[in-house]
Amino acid sequence: MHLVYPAVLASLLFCVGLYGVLARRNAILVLMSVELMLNAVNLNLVAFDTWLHDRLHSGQALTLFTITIAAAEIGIGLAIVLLVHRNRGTADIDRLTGLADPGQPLALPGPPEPGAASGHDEKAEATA
Amino acid sequence: MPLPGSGLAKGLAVTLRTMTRKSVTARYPDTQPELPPRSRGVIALFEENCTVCMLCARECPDWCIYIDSHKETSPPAAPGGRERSRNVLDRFAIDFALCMYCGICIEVCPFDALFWSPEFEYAETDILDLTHERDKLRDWMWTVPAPPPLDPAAEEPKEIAAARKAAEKQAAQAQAQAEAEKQARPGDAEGGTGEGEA
Amino acid sequence: MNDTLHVVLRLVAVLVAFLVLPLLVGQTEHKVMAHMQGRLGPMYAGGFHGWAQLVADGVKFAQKEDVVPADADRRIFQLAPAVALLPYLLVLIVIPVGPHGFVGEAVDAGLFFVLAVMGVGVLGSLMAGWASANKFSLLGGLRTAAQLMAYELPMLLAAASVAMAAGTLSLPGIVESYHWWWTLWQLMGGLVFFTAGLAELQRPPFDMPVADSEIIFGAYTEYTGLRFALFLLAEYAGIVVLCGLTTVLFLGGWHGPWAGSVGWLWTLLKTAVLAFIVIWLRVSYPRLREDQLMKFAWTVLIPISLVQIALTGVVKVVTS
Amino acid sequence: MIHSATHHPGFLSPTGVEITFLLVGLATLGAAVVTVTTRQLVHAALWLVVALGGIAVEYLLLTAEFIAWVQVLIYVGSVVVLLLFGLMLTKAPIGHSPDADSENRWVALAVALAAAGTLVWVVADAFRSTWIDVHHGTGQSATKVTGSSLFRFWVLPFEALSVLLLAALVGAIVLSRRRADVLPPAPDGSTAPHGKDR
Repeated sequence: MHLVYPAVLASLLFCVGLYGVLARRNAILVLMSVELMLNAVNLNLVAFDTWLHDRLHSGQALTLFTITIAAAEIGIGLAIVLLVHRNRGTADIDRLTGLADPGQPLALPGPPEPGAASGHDEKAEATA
Repeated sequence: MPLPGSGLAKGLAVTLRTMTRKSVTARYPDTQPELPPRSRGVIALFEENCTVCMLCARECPDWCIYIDSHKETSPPAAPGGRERSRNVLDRFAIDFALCMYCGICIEVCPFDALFWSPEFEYAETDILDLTHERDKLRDWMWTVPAPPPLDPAAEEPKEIAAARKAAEKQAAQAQAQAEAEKQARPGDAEGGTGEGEA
Repeated sequence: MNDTLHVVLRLVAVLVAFLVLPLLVGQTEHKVMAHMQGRLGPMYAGGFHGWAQLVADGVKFAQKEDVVPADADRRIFQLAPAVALLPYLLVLIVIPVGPHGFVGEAVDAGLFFVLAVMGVGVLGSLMAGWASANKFSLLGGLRTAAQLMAYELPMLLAAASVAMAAGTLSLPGIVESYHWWWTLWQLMGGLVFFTAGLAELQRPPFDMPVADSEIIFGAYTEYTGLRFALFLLAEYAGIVVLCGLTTVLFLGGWHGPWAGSVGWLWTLLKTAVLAFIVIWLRVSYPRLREDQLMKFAWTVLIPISLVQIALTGVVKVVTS
Repeated sequence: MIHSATHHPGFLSPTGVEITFLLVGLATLGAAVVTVTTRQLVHAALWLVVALGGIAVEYLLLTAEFIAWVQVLIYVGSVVVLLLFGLMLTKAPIGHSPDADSENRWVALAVALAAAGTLVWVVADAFRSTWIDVHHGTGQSATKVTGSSLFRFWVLPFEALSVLLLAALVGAIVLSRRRADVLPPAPDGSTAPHGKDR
């Protein structure tokens, strides 16, 4: 097999993930895009491992490490996202500006906050 | 102290034991059920006994008994006497779609016109057909079993006791009369019979 | 050409087993459950003791209207039963039944394949739960996900213990290196594997995701007709797969007297006994509460499986 | 490199494996693109499943069987289930979600396209004449060799990784734990249903 196929596929997947990380607003969608990027790296590792006929299969061992780290990342990432959602009523990263410079709009929890209101709407939709 | 997990094992044992036993399911349409005597299936009407007193219809908790009747007057037995009137039953119906089988109507009937019949297979596809008119109710009467025999050591029913007492009294009187006739004292016998009729 | 025919024949055989064995389990469940409750169970369909009851059920399901709720996510809602069912078919392909390659298709690292694919089946329940636009379905889906996450771990650990003992990940390889005393050695692991598998299949007493007294029927509340039947079929196929896997991993598969000629019979027999136990447990025990379930997984099953792994390692080092 | 030097299969005569790889790769890429562009949150997660499964198939084609099954087990079986769990807990609606895409999507697209162009150009230029011999060795030995190398040459990273996993586990538990004393009385009820999470 031509090495270009897996390599190009991996680069494209990585860029798709990159786009997702930059363009998405929902934190969980961002996490998904990160997964895509990690997978692109894994694909590269496996492809080069096969290409080099590494007797120790270092590429595959590294892939296993990446997968494990991804699992840990998703676990703790989701815990953070859920905590944020619980405290603020939204998982929208553009609104998580509590530590931003003054002058930026602060997202504080409370009924008049638009995030909480939209949270209500979503809930109504989800349970409708 | 019981072993840990012994409760779990006991639960398993119970179900396993039940499985080895004969199941208790009654296979009804294939085999007829063995009903106990005096089972309560449907209410039968012995309409000859009914006097249209309406007690059953009034006591019925869900008003499922319909009774129509009219009065018939018969001429007086002796000229100049009062006319006799009598209730005649026109309609007696029980709506078994409403009936809750409490049996109050049977309990309150003073003239033994209503009975429990063990018949239970009278389901219908149309709910209106569950209103049984008097002919059907009379037909159920044929399925009512005979009353159970009394316990041999039981006290005699009051009616029979009264009737027997009367009969014994009559017999005694008859005997006394016969003895009196033997002694050839006419006149006493007439008075004796007069007393007996009163 | 001959090879292709061979493979096709094997796959057809697996498909037939996939369609027949779950029905057998279902029918057994009808009858065993009934007798354990002092009933007779189905008696009419097919004549003799209602043997065709599930066929009749299938016909009934096929005749029913296929309802999709108006607010549901149509495509996901309709796709979910297939996602729930197909993984079990894939798993059934690689379970070895008898010696000398009596298996649909021997997959190297088959243990991983099996565990991986079985985990996918739960996605079907999740999709169904979310797409139904019903809060009870959603709750059922959430419970399914939580339960899967909690019980996948002890199951994997128990399976890893066997793989350590056998020194291979291939299912036929594990059975071949089996000795009778392994059953005692791996007893804890076997119990953990079986219990965790029951929980992944959402079988009673671990059936909170479909607890009818709390959330109607969980993720399957809105399903009717054939799609509902597919979910049920997936459950019974899951029982077959779980019992077959436990047989292969912990009970020695085809090992038994005259294993050379009737080995496949031994596998089927052991699987059937395990399936009976699954039904037996369902009849005997009440449903656990949701928090009890989580506690059971994290504080009982995982420590036991870790102890089992330690024991396996020690024995392995001592005997080798 | 040695293999590539000895024989040069041309671009224009792809083998069956290559065609399969290409088709699966296209499907994977398509699913990935839908994952990052769809405005329905749960659809994104399900398309992610397709993409990850496609990558698993690619691993199979690259004879990394063990990695493929681990991929399915960890990603499809656990990570996506966790993601779906998170989506359901954050009340993902059915239908389009208003907060899926950010304002700077065009910038992101430009960055991604630039990165893709650069990467593809570099990679294609570098490996233009490199071939993989995929029919080398059997899967059995690959799994075995991976295992032994993992526990012989990669033991220290492996152990470090397990510590990392433990830390992540503890961290996740600590994060999602609710302390009753610091918990504000749920102001709008929207946080109340999450009392028993995880």
